[in-house]
Amino acid sequence: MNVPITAILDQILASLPLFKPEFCLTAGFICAIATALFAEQRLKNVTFTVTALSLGATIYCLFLQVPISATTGFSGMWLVDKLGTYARILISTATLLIAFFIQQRHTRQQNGDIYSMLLAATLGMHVLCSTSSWLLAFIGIEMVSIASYLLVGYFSQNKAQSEAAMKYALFGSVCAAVMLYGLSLMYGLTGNLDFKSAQHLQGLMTASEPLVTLSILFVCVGIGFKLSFVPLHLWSPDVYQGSPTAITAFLSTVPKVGAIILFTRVYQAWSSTSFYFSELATWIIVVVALASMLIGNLAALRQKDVKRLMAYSSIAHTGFLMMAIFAYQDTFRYLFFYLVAYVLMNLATFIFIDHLEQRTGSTTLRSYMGLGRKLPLLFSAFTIVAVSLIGLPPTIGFIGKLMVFSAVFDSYQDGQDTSVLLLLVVGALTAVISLFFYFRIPLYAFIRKEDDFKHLQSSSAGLLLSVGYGLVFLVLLLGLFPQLLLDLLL
Amino acid sequence: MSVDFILFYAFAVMAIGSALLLVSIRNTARALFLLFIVLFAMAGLYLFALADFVAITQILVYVGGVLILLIFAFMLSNKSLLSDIHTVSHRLTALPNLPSFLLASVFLAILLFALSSWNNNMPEWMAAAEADGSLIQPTENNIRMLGFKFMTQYVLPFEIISIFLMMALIGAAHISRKGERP
Amino acid sequence: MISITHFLIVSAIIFCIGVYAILAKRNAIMILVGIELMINASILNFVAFARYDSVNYGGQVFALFAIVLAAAAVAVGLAIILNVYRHYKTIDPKNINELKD
Amino acid sequence: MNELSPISPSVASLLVVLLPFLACVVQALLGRKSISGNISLIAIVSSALLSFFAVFLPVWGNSPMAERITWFTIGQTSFEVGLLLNNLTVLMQLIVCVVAVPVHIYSRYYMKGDSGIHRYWMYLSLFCFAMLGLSISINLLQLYVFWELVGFASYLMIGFWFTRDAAVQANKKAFLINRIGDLGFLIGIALVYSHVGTLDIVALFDQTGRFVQGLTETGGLQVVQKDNTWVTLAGLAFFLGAMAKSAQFPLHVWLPDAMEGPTSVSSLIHAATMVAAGVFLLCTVFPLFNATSLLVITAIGTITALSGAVFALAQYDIKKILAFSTISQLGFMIVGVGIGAWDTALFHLATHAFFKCLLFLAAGAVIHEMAHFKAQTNLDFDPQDIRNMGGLRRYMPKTYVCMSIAALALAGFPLTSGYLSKDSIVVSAYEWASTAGGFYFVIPVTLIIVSLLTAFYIGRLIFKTFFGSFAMQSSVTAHNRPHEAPAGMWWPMSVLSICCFFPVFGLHPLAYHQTWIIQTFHARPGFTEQETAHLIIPIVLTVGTLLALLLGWFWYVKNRYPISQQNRWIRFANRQGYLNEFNELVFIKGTVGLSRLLYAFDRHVVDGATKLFTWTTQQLARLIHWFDANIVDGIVNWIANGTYYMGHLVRQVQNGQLQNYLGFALTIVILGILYLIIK
Amino acid sequence: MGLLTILIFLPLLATLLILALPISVRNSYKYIALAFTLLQFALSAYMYSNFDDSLGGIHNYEGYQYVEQLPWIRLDLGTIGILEIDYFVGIDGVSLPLLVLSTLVMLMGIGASWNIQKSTKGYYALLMLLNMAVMGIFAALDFFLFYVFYEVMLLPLYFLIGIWGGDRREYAAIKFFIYTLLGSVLMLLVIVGLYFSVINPTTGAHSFNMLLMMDPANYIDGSFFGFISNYHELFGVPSRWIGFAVLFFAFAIKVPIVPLHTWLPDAHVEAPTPVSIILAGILLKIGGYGIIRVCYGIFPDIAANSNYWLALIGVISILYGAFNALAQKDLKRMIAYSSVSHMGFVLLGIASLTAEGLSGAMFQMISHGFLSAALFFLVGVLYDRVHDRYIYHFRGLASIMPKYTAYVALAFFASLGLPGFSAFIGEAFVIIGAFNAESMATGVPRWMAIGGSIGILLSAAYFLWTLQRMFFGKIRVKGGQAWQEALTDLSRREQLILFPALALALILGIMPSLVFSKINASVLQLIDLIQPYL
Repeated sequence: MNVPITAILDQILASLPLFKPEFCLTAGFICAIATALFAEQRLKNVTFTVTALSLGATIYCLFLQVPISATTGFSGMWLVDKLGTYARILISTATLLIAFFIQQRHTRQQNGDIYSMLLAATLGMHVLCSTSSWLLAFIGIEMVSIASYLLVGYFSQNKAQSEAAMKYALFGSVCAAVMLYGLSLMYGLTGNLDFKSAQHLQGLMTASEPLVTLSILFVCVGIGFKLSFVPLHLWSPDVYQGSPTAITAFLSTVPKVGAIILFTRVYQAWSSTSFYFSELATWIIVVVALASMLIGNLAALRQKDVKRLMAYSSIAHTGFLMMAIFAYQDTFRYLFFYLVAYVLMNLATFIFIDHLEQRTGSTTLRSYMGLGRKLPLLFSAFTIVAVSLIGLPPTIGFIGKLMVFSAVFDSYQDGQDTSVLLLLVVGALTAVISLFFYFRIPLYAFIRKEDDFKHLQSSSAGLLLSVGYGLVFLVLLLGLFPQLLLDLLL
Repeated sequence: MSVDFILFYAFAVMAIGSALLLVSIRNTARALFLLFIVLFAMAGLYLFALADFVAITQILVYVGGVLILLIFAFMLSNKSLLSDIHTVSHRLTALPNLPSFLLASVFLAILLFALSSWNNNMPEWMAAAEADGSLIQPTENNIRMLGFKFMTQYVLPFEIISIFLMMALIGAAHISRKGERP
Repeated sequence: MISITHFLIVSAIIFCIGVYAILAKRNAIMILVGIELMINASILNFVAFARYDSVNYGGQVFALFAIVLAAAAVAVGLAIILNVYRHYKTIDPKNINELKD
Repeated sequence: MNELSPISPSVASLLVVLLPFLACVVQALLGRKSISGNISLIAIVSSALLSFFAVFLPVWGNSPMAERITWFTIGQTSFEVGLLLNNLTVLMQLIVCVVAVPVHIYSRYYMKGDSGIHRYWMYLSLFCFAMLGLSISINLLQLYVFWELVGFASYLMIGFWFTRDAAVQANKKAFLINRIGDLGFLIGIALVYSHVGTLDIVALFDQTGRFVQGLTETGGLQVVQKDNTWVTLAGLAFFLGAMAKSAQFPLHVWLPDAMEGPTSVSSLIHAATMVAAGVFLLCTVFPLFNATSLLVITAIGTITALSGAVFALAQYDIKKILAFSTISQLGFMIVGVGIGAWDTALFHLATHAFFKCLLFLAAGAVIHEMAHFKAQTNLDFDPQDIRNMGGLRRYMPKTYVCMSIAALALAGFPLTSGYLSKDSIVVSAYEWASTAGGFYFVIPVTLIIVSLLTAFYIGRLIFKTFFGSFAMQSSVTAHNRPHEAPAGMWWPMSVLSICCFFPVFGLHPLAYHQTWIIQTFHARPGFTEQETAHLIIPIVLTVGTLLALLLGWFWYVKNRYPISQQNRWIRFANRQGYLNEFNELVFIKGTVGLSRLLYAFDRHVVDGATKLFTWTTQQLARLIHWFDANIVDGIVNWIANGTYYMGHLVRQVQNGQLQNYLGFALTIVILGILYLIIK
Repeated sequence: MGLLTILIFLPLLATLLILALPISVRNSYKYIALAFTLLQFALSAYMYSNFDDSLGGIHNYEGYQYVEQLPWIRLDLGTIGILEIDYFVGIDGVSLPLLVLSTLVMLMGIGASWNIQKSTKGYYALLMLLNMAVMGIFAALDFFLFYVFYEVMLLPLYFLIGIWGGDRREYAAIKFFIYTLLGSVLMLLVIVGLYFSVINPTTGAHSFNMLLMMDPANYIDGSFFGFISNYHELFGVPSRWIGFAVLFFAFAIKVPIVPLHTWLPDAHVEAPTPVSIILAGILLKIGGYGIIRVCYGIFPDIAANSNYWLALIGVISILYGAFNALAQKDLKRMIAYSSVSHMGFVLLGIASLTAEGLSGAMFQMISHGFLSAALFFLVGVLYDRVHDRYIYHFRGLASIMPKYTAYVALAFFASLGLPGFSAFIGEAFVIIGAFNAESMATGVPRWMAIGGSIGILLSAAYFLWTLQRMFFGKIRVKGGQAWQEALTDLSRREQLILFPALALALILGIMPSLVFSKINASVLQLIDLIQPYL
C-alpha cells in the first residue's frame, strides 16, 4: 500500500518482455481453441499449424532471451535465467515434436483441442521452469498435471486409456493435495512463498524438526509425483502403458523437464545451508535417487510390454537425474545435457514403439520377435537408442552419464560421504542391470527366431519415422561431439 | 470462554463430525450432502481466521459449483449405486477399512505430534508480526486488499490461472462429450 | 482471538479424514471428495496463517487459487471418472485394474 | 686344426645338425611320394661323415670352440644360440651319428611296406636333428629346446602306429613323464638364470666352473657359493630332467611302454641316444652339483640300476627285457655321474649306445621274422614273447652271432667294450665308497650284484631265444619257417657288433684307463685310485658274470630238453637232490619270484602311482570342473536370478489397484517421516 | 590423417560400404571385408617395419610413434574445472605387436567366415565394426577414447554371438555382455576419479590423457587418486588401491582370470567359429593389454605392491583353467578353458615385474593369439562337417583326416609349449621371469613360478589326452558311415587360413626377436616406471 500504484504498474509493464515467449504460447492457445472450433472442419491440420507456429515463435522468443541472465519480474514471481531459458527451449522444442507426433499419428479424428491442451501444458511447464514462488510452482504443477490428465484421457478409445487417465488423475490429485498441505505448513513456518528468499530459509532454519520434516516431505510428494520417483512412481507404468503412445512420449519427457528444473531450484535454494532442512533435502534426494535407480531397473527386468518397460526406465532415469541435481553446483550444463539426452532418447524410443505398434498392432516385446530381419534399419536405430539409454558410448547417454558421474564424484571428493559413493556405485551397477532389459528389444528382434509368419501392416507415418532417425543421429552425433550442444549453453 | 470460541468449536465440531460421518457411511448420495455441511462449516472456520473473501468463495465455488457437479456426476453415472442405497442402508456406518484407518491414524498422530511443537515456539515471522502489530485486523477491508494484490503482486498467477481454467473447461467438456458418441 | 493451534488441529483432523477417504472408499467419486477434504484442510491452514501476513496476503491468495485449482481438478476428474464409468460400468477403483504388472 | 677338412668344425657341425632337418623338411613336403628313406639316409650318412672327419677329429682333444649369435634380447640380457664344440659335445654328436646310420639302413628293410613309412623317415630325421642339436647346444635354453624336441620326436615315434591303443597310450605317457622332467629342467634353468643372469654353458661351466666351493674370483663374474640351497635345488631340478629323460626310478615307467614303437626306433631313441641325453645333460652341468645333489643322484642311479635289472629277470617280452636292461644300464651311468666320475659315465654311454642298439636291432630282426612267420602260418601268438621262440639259432645264425656279441658286451665279458666301461664305473664307485667309507659301500656292492643279474637275464634272453627248440616247431614246414634277417638288416648289425669290441675304444683290452675317452676327459673325481680295486673287481665281475651265464645256461637251456630232463631228473634226484631243490628254490623260484614281486610292485605301485596320479588328476579335474560349473558359475547365475527375482518382488506392489498405490506411497512417506523424526 | 587413424577407421569405411550396397550383391560383402582387412594388414605390416625399436613409450610422450593428437571435447564444468578429451592415438612396443596380431587374426576371422550364409550384410558390417573398435583400443592413448572403443567393441560382439551363435547363444551373449559391462561401468567411475585428480600442466584442465595420468607430477595434491600425501580411504583401503583394483577387475574379466572367467566357455562354445577366433585371438588380449597399459602405467605404485596377489591369481588361473580343461568333454569348451590357463601365464608374467616376465607375458599374448585362433578354427572345421564336437564321439580321426590331424597335432603341440613354437618362448620366459622375481625382490615368490610350470605339464596332459582320444586308435565315430563320409579332409581354403597361423607360431618360436626387439624398449621403460616403488 505504501508503494504508489503507478510504480507497481510500471514495474509490471517492465516485466512484460520477460513474458514474451509465454505470450506467444497464450496467443497460440487461444488461436488453437478458435481454429479447433471453427476452422478445423474445413482446413485440416490448421490447428496443428497454428500450434506449430506459436511454438516456433515461442522458441524464437526464448532464443532472444538467452542472453538474459537471472532477472526477475512480476514482483519476483517470474524468474528468467539461463537454466530456465534453456529448459524452456527444450520443452518447447520437444512439445513441437510431440505435436508433430500427434499430428502424424492421430490423423483421422478431429483433434483440434488436443493442441490447445498441449500448449496449456507447455505454458505450465514454462511456469515451472521460471519461478521461485511456491504459488506459481503449484499452479504450474497443477496446470501440467491437469493438462496431462486430459491428454491421457483425450481419446478414451478403449478401457486402458480411460483407466490410465483415471489413475493418473486421482493419484495426481491426491499428491497435489498432500503437497498443498505441505505448502500450507511451510507457509506457516516461513511466512513467505518464495523458496529462494531469505525469509523463507530463515523460517525453515528456526522451525522445529518434525514440522520441517513433515512439510518438506509433503512438498516432495507433489514434485515426486511429477517426476515419478520412488515411491511415487506407481502410477507411471500403468499410465504409460495405457496412454496413446504419442501421449506417453509426451508424459515421459516434457513434464519431467519442468519438474526437474523446479526441483533443482528448490534443492539449490535449500541445500545451501548447514541446517537441518538442508541435511534433510540431501537425505531425501540421495535416498530417492538410490531407490529410483534400483527399483526402476529391477522392476523393468520382468516387463513384457515395451511401454511399461520404458516407464520403469524413465523411473530409473529419474533416479539418475536426482543424482545430477544432487551434484549440481554452479553450472547446469551437465544436468541440462542429461536432460537433453533423456528427451532425445525417449522421444526416439517412443517414435519407434509407435511405429512398431502400427505395424504389428501390439506393444509387447513378443510381437518384435524376429522383426529384425524385416525392419533392420528401424531396429538398428532402436538398438542404438537402447545403448544410449544404458549409457554406453558412443552415444549421448554415455556423455550425460559421464558428466553426472563427474559431478557426483567431485562432491564425493570434497565430502567423503559414503552415501555419495553408494550413489556412484549404484548408478554404475544399475547400468549393468539395465543392459539386461534394454537389450531384450534387440534380443527379440534379432536373436529370437520368429515362430510364425507375421503380417506387418503398412505404415503411413514415414515422416515421423525419419524424425526418429534424425533423433538417433543426434544421439550419436552428440555422443561423439558433445560440444556441439555444450557450446550453445554458454 | 467467549462467544467466538464457542462458535469456533461449534463449526469445528460440525466440520469434523460431518467429515467423519461422510467417510463412514456407505451411501454416496448422503455422503455428498454431508460434504456440503463440511464445506459450509469450513467456510465458517475461515471467517474466524478473518478470511471473509475466502469463505465467500468457498461457498460460491464449492457449494455452488463443485458440489452440484459432484451430485450431477453421481446421478448421471451411478444409477446402479443409487439403487444399492436401499440394500445397504440398514447400516448407517461402514466398518473402517483397517489398514487405511491405521494409516490415517498414524498420519494424524504424526501431524499432531509435529504441531505440538507449535505452541512452544511460534515461527519468528509470526512473532515479529505480532510484535509490530501488523496483523490483519477484523476491521480491515480484506476484499479491497485482495483485489489490489491480485492486480499487482499476483497478476501473473492470476492471468495464468485463467488459461488454466479455460484449458480445464475445454478438456473436461471434450472428455464428457466423448461419451455421447458411442 | 482463537489461537492458531486450534486451526491447525482442526485442519489436521480434516486432512486425515480425507486421507482415510481416499484410501478406504470404494468409489472414485468419494476419492475426489477425500481430495477435496484434504485441500480444504490446507486452505484452512493457509487462511489461519494468513492473519499474520498483512504485507503479501500470501495465504489468502494461495487459498483462493487453491479453491479454483481444486474446482478445476474436480471438474476434470469427474469427466474422466464418467468416462471410466462408460467403459467399465463401475467406478470402484478395485475393479478398474486392467493395467498392472 | 683344419688339416683334415676344408671346412671349419663349426660350420661342419652346423651342417651335421641341419642336414637331418633338411631331410625332415623335404620328406614332409614330399610326403607319400618318397618312401624309400634315401633322403634321410643320405642326410645322416653325410652327417656322420662330416661329424667324424670335420668335427670330431679336429676338435677331439683340442681346445674347445664356441660360436654364438644373438637369438633375442630381453631387457638388458641377450640370449644367444650357438655351437659349443668340446670333447663332450663332439663325442656325443659322433655317437649319435654313428649309431643312427646303421639304424637308418636297418629301417629301410625293417619298415618296408608300412603304410606310414613316409612319416617314419620324417620323424627319424626330426629326431636326429633334435638329438644332434642337443649335443652341441651352447646355451641351456637352446639345450632345453632340443631336449623337448627330442621328446617330441620320441612321442611321434612311439605312437607311430597310432591306430594301436597301446601305442598312443604309451606315447602320451612317455611325453607326460618327460614333461615332468622338462619342468625340472626348466626350473633349473630359471634358478640358474635368476641367480647368475646367464644361461651360456661356457660362461657357467667353463673348465674351472663358476660353481665352486668357497669364494674364489673367476672371470670377473660374481662367484656363487656352491653349498647354497638354491644350488642344491637347481642341481636336483636338472637331475629331475635327466631322471625323466634317462628313465630313472621312479620316472622310468614310460620306457617299457615306449617299446610300442617300431623296434628300430627303440634301438635308436630308447636305447642308444635319447635316453642317454639325461646323462649327457648331467655331464654338461656337472659343475653345478654339490655334494648333496650328487649323493641323491648316486642313490637314484643305484636304485634304478638294481630295479631295472631285477625287473628284467622275469620279463617274457623280448623288448621289455631290453628296455629294463636299458634302464638298469642308465642307472650305472647315473651312478657314474653321481660319484663324480662322469667320464666313466660317458664312456659307458658310448659303449652302451652301440651294444644296446645292436641288441635291439637283433631283437627287431627276430621279431620281424617271428611276425613274418606268424603271418605265414596264420597262427595267433605274440611274436615278441620269448616263450614262443627258442632254437632260432638254427634259422637265424647271423642274428644269433650278433646278438650274442652284444649280450656279452652287456654282460661285461672281457674283451668287449662293455667290460671296460662297466668296470670303470664299478671300480670308480668302489674307490669313491672307500674314500667316503662305511655305508657308502652299499653302492659298489649293489652295482656288482646288478652286473651279475645283468649277465643272468641277458643270458636268459639269449638262451631262451636261440637255444633249445623252437616253440612253434610243429608249425614249421619247408616253406614256412623263420628265416635269416635280410642283408639290409644284417649288415648294420654286424657293423655294430664290431663296435662292441674293445679296440674301438682303446687298445688295451682290460684297462679302461687306457681308452681314449677316459684319457681325454679325465675327470678328476675327489677320490683316490686304488690299485687293488682295479684288479679285484674286474675279476669278481668276470667270474660272476660267467657263473651267472652258466646258471642261465643250466636253467634255461638244459631244462628245456624234454627227454633228457626226465633222465637227468631221476639221476640228479638221488645225488644232488637237495642242492637241486635248493637251487630251484633260491635261484629259480626265489629270484624269479622276487623279480616278479618287484615287477608287480613296479607295475602296481610305481606305475600304479603314475596311474593313481593320473586318476587323481582326472578326479581333481572333474571336481574342479564341477566346482566351476556349479559354484563359480552357479554364484554368477544365482546373482542373476536373484536380481531377476528382486525385480519380481518389486513388481508385487504394482497390482493395478489405485488405492493400493496410494496407500503404498503414503505409507512410505509416513515411514520416511517417522524415521526422520525418531532418528 | 595419419596412418594409425586410417588403420583404425578403414573398417568403419568398410562397414558403411557394406551397409550401402544393396542386398543383391551380397556375395561381394566378404570380398569387401577381405580387401579392407588385407589393406589393414598391409598397413600394420608397414608400421611394423618402420617401427623404431629404440623408443620405449609407456609414459613417455616422445616414445610413442605414429602419434596423432587432436583436441576433441572440451567441457567446462564450472567449479569442477575444464575437462579435456583428445583424439590421441599412438603406438609403442606394447601395442604394436598386438595391433599386427589383431589385423592378422581378423584376416583369419574373415577367412573362417567364408561360408557364413545367414544375413551376411549384418554379419560383415558388425565384424568390421568390431575390427575398428579393436584397433582403436590398442591405439588409443586417451582414456576416454579408450573407453569409447572398449564399449563399442561389446555391441558387435553381442550381436555376433547372439545372432550367429549356437543353441544357447542368447544366454552366452548376454552373459558375456553383462560381465564385461560390469567391469567397464566400474572402470568408468575410476576414470572419472582419475581425470579429477590429474591436471594437464600446460592447459590447467582436467585431462583424460593417459600419459599425463602416468606422471605423478600432474596429480593434484589431496585429490582422490593423488600420488603424494593422499589420505583418501574407502573402508580403510587407500583410494589408489581401490582405483587399481577396480581397473584390474575390469580388465581381469576380459583376460579372464578365475573366478571371473565363466563367461568365456559359454561365449566361446556358443559363438560361431570366426567370432571364437576373434574372441580368443584378440579380445582376451585386451585384458592383458589393459593391465599393462592402464593398471600398471597409471598405478605403478600399487602395481609394485600388489603383484603378489596378481601373480597368485595368475597361478590359480593357470591351474584352475588347466584342470577344468582336463575335465571337459566338449572340444571347444576344452580349448576355451585352456585359454583361461594360458592367459593365466600372461598375468603371472606381468605380475613378476621383471623384464623376462613382462616380455614373456607379451609374447604369450601374441602367441596365444595365433594359436587359439588356429585351435578354434580347427574345432570349427570339425563342427562344420558333422555339427558335433563332443570328444567322446570321435575316435581315430587320424585315419580319416590325416591333414587335419597333422594340423591339430601341430597346433596342440604348439599350444602345450613345445619348443620351436611361440608358446614355448612365452611360457618359458614367464616362468623364468617369475623365478627371477625373487632375485629382483619384486615380491613374487618362487613357488608360484613352480605352480605355473605345473600348468605347462597339465596343458600337455589335456592336449595329449584329447589327441589320443579323438584322433588316434581305430576309427569309431558316433555318426557311423554318414559321418565318415562327411568328415572330409581340410580344404584348400582352410589350409590357407591355418598355415599362416601355425607358420607364424613356428617363425616366432624360432625367431622370437621379431617380437622381443619391438617390445624390449617399452618393457624396460615400464620397469623403470615401476622400479622406484618396489
